[in-house]
Amino acid sequence: MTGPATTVAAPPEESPGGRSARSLVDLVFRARELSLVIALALLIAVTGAVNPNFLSGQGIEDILLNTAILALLAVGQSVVVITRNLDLSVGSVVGLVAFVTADVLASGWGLVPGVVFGVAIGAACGLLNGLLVSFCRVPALVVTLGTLYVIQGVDHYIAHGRQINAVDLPPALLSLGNGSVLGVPYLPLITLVFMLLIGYYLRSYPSGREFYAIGSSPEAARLAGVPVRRRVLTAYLVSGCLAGLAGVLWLARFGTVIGDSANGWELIVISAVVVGGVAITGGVGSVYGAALGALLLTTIGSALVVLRVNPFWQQAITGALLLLAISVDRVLAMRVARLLRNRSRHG
Amino acid sequence: MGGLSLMGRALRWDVLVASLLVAVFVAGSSTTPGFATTGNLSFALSDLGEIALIALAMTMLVVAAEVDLSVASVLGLSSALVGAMWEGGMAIETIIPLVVLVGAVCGLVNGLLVTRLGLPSLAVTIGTLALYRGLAYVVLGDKAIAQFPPGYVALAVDDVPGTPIPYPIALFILLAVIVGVVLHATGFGRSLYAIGAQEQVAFFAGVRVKRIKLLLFVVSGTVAAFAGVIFTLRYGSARADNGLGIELAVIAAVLLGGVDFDGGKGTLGGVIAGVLLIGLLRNLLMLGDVSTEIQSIVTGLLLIVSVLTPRLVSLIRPALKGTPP
Amino acid sequence: MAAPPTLALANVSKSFGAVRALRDVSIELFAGETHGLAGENGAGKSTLVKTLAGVHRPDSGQVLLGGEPVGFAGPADAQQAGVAVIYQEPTLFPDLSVAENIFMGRQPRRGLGRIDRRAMHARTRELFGRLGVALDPEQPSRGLSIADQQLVEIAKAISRDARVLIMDEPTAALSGHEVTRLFSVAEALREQGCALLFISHRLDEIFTLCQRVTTLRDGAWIASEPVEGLTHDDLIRRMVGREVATLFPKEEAAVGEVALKVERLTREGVFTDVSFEVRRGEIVALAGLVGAGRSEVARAVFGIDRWDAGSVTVDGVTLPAGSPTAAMNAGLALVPEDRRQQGLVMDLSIERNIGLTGLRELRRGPTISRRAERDRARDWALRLQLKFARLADGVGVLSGGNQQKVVLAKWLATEPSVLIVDEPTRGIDVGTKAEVHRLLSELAGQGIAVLMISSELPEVLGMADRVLVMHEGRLAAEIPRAEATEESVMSAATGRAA
Amino acid sequence: GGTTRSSVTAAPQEAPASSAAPSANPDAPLKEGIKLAFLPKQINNPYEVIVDEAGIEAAKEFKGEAKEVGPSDASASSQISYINTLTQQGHDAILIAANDANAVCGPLQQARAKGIKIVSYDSDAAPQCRDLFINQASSEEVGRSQVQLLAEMIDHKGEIAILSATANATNQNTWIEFMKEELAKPEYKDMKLVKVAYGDDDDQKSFTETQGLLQAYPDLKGIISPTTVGVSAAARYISGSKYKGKVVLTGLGTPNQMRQFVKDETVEKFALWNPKDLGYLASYAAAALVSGQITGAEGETFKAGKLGERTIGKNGEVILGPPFTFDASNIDQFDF
Ligand SMILES: Nc1ncnc2c1ncn2[C@@H]1O[C@H](COP(=O)(O)OP(=O)(O)OP(=O)(O)O)[C@@H](O)[C@H]1O
Ligand SMILES: Nc1ncnc2c1ncn2[C@@H]1O[C@H](COP(=O)(O)OP(=O)(O)OP(=O)(O)O)[C@@H](O)[C@H]1O
Ligand SMILES: [Mg+2]
Ligand SMILES: [Mg+2]
Repeated sequence: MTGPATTVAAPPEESPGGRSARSLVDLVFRARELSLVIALALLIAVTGAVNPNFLSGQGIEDILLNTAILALLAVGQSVVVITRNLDLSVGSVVGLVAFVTADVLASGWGLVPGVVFGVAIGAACGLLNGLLVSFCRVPALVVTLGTLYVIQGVDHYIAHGRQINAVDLPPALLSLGNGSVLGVPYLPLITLVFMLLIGYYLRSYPSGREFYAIGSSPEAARLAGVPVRRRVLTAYLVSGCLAGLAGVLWLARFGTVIGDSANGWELIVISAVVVGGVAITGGVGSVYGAALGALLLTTIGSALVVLRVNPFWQQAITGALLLLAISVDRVLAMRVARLLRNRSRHG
Repeated sequence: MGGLSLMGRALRWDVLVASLLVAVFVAGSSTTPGFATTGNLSFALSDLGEIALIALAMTMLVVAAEVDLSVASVLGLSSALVGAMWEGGMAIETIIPLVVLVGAVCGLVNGLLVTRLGLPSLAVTIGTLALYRGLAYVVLGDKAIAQFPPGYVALAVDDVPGTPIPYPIALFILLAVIVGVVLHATGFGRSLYAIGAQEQVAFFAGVRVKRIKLLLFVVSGTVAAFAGVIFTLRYGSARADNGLGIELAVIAAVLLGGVDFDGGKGTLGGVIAGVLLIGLLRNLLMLGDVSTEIQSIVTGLLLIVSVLTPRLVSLIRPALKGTPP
Repeated sequence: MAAPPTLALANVSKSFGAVRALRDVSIELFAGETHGLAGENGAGKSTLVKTLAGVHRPDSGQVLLGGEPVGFAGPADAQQAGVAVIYQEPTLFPDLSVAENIFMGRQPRRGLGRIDRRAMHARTRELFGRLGVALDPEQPSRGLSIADQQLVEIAKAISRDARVLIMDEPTAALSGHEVTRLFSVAEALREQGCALLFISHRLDEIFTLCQRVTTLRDGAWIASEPVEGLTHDDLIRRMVGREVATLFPKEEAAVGEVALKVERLTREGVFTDVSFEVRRGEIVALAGLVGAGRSEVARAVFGIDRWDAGSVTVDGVTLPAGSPTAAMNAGLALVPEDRRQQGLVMDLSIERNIGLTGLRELRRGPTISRRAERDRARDWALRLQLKFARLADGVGVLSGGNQQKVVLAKWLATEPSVLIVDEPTRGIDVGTKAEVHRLLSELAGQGIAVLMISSELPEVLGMADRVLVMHEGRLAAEIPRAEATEESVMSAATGRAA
Repeated sequence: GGTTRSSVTAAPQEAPASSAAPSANPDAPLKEGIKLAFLPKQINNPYEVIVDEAGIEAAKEFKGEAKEVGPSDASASSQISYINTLTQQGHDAILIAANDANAVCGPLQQARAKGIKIVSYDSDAAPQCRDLFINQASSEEVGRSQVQLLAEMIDHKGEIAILSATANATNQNTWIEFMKEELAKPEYKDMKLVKVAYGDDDDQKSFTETQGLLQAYPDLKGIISPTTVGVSAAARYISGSKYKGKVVLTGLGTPNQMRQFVKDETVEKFALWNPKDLGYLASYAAAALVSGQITGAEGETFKAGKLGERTIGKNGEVILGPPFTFDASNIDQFDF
């Protein structure tokens, strides 16, 4: 009756099945970021080989600069997504902040007040979303789709075909956008700082873990005494502030703004988050992944141009690569899950 | 929250939207000259045609807790294909079925990625949104093809004789009835709601979850492609960027109609009311020389209010206070 | 006792819309005492628990902490006050590690208030040691069997070293030796001066563990009294308000030809080489320790999971792997073990849930006949004595036991020729349990083949014509009714059998 | 069998509705209280707004009333909703910068059927759907002059690229056609057009497209960007990159956008017409049409206020004038 399986029965004290299972789990989670890094490396290597310019200082700098703003937004977005919510309004917020900040700066405000003002507006938008979602408990998607339209409308209303040019802006701001320390431009540095701060907080602080708890099971979180509303509100606040900051950086970077900066970026940001391995269903993923996702998407974009791909093919290829990324990620995860199952028995 | 209040909410929700619709119509016809004219209404309707059609398929998807963001791109791709083939001298009678077939394939791809790989449809269709739009550009590039056969253009533009109803809308009404029955009265519909609310339970109950989802995506792709044909004929211009970004308009209409994005809740009546409300309100605001900016603000507020009101109502309705929030 | 009760309810009432879950109920939990709570399904036990835990606010009456009235604004407040709760339905975070599930919000800290993971995992291991659980603290809780989930819940509760420990049917999912482990832990806590509230439908558990017991009936307080001097029948009478037929009335039924034939069924890493037959009119029990793979076998047979090798035959029809639809068409029915994830669509109404398994039968022309749907639901609701207000109500608001009845109804309505029931009486009160058992044997009498997975030995021994025992994913023994005893089954289940 | 392109184009085009209109009366006075509506490609495109506002000003001169309405996205479909609305509101004339020459055709025909005059400006609609097209400059002249401008700055040698707006922009594509024709001439044999990139008239996209161009084609000598959004974005990138001074940029831009880059010598020369005059002329042309001074037939003339007498060219085009070239010497005289 008894076969080999019974002979490897694990004594309850320690379970080798569990051990190897865990190391495998870790591997999947690391693999999410890992696979991104590898994909990125390959892409850069190939492109660089074809066209060395791609790896020139200028080339690298451009990619970093292009990524900075998207990554910042992706970081904010992923905090929201981790709580099993969504913020579709980020694109509009960037647009609004970029223009309004430009407006006040052009009208003679100092740099610091202007920047603070911009971030404050972003925060206000985030607060609005957060209050509606967490306290009125209305579906995040509907609310933020609504605020997307409202904020965009307000932005266009204020801008109404006006354009604010670099000449009208304080040089300090522009040098923030294009200047650098030790050859590393400011923008990516700023993004990096926020990414590390938020990432570390989410991983290493009890309140940070609660964001994951909420996304993993809101009901259970409530019963566990997690202040769900406050955390969700915070998530939107963070996303809003970062969107605001992104708006300011946008202005610093591009110097010229009209009403429709970052128009329609919401989907790009979400793509970055998803490619970065943050589960759209909440509870899984990291801001590092999201930022990497942003980097990957931008790099693909630039690489295709550098590889002289027919512009009409670029979008298609980007889409295909996005699908490839998430599919590979998924297949990998399924493989490991299967392994896990077997180990959990014949550890 | 208990099922009671949830179902109650959904009910009050689409009733609310429907009554808003009536209000807008009455207000419009009394205050704004030229609004209630058949000419204007029939245009306002045909202007909604594609969105309304796609919303039908989208409703079923969202009820089953999935979503298809690639519809606008499929529409664009089909438009581009129509253009390319037409320019290539093919007969429109062969082009249309071909294009619709391609749409079905696009849907199939979405469906396979979602059901076979178990990827979240939001992620997948964001990807295909880029892919299909890209293919549209690959097909037609920067060209804009025109001069489609007047007979067919008329089918996309003209009203059904003796009515203010354009042919596309007539088609929509027909399909709406069918979808309505399927969703609310058939076993298939029942399984959709079950899948949306608790997929695993549906699976345990012998519902062919994957097959059904696959079917839904194929339908969505097909409808989107057909909408693309209508779009192309209606504007008499085939371009790769046709219908850019209308996926959000469709989603907005569906959500406004009270369909819960988490699946398992919502009625088709609500969605139809939602589509009409957005369309008529926009038309009304335009006639009243309200600028685009204000229009989009209104649309947004509408969305928020439509979900907020029932919530606030249910929060203050003592009968419904269950577990404290 | 002079000292005021650690935690108490005074004349508490609580209604949900029309349903009056608690009417003027009082209960006192004293330090160093384990208090039992008995009552039929829907009697209001869980509601009482949730009121003590601050999940529900009482409509009237008070919650008293150390004699002082308190108003818990939410679960957080209650936890602050030292109240730890094991809810009836496991409430875990599937994506987080087992350890994080246990310490969420109370993680051990190191410098700058950061989480000290090492300490957290160490303490988790130590907890699992006390409970004798073989789980890895760092594995995600997704995919844990319902029993493993329950064990994590227990670990979570006792980790709070609280003044009050409330356990709402903690043993429902557990079998033999986890229960004993749990009890010893509970005893220890009680001796340390903790006040415990214990809910179970297994009355003998109440008699072994508790000093006092309170009985509820239809939300009303019936009695609070010392356990000693109390007999099973007294307690049952208080709960049900009437005499209840003796349990486990399995009559002999004519055993017919083989209805379900499982041959060398294997699912990599879960179970291996499982072969057995179930004949018409037979009730075959599938026993074993938690995690032995019983539910997995059931899932595979019904086509939920694919099997890697072997075959399943129903009435001579060989089933394809991984197709519940095919299984259903062949006349197979599975009442799953986890009613929230697998059994019921919580948002849908009772009738819709029961109708879900009969979408084809309910068709009139292309559409579903609502009358047929309603009749089907009403018919079975009555036969199972379901406690409900309206068939159109969401099942989400039903009590645990009543939900289980809906699941049973949903599957019995398909009039299967082979019925697999996984923990069919989990969380079901004595009265109903007797009813379910009567039902099962009645079905067997009608020539249906029944395969019953149960972690409750008395149930197994009482109901089964044959007992299959699983151990570590293999069939360890097949014991005919005559030779089936606690010892023979347990020794096979723990792998001590030859 | 079936309906194919050939079988349709074989059929005669339906004649423009206006062909039935009565002949022109050049001496008819400009009517008062004429209602004009400007329908730009997109209401938050600064260039379009400059044009329209000038037009609205002009309308005041002849006591007409004019307004600007339009979509926030440069798509044909949303423009069409507006055409319909304007038709319902019964204006005397609609002035449109078409996002798609053909897509707007049907609705415009309907408008004309109701006696509304259609004047297209900046970007033309299909000729049979409008009465007049106010062309900022002859497309041929724009296309060729852009090439000549660049050629003399890079003395007819090296790789060049074009940074356009959207892939479907009609005016852009006609210009690019003429540029290619011009480049085909022998004197440009050493110049090679390596790429046409699309910035979608989106500042940020044009900016990154420029980056791409410069990386993909290290030997690039010059860029032509015949769109105000594109040229300023490109200028901004180059001014801040190592390519400044190595790559020559020209195109069509507004002085206010380009001033700083002319001053910091990123850009030497660029061209444009006066957008205000464009709006002004369009406004007067519409008034003339409504007043019956002209019908849109070739050879007819009308007085366009301070711009003096203008003559309608072949297939209903009125040309504003040759594009004007801006450089460090003259840029400060302009403010738009
Ligand atoms: N959130 C709720 N909304 C509406 N009714 C509810 C809710 N929770 C419980 N009820 C109702 O209150 C009554 C008591 O439910 P409760 O869960 O307390 O019973 P119970 O004693 O725990 O039963 P069981 O032993 O089956 O768990 C039941 O009729 C149930 O339907
Ligand atoms: N849904 C699931 N996903 C992944 N693994 C599971 C799942 N359910 C159970 N398991 C694992 O499979 C093994 C067998 O679980 P199963 O539930 O079949 O045990 P069992 O004998 O039925 O005990 P019980 O039913 O009392 O929990 C356990 O180790 C459990 O952790
Ligand atoms: Mg209970
Ligand atoms: Mg089990």
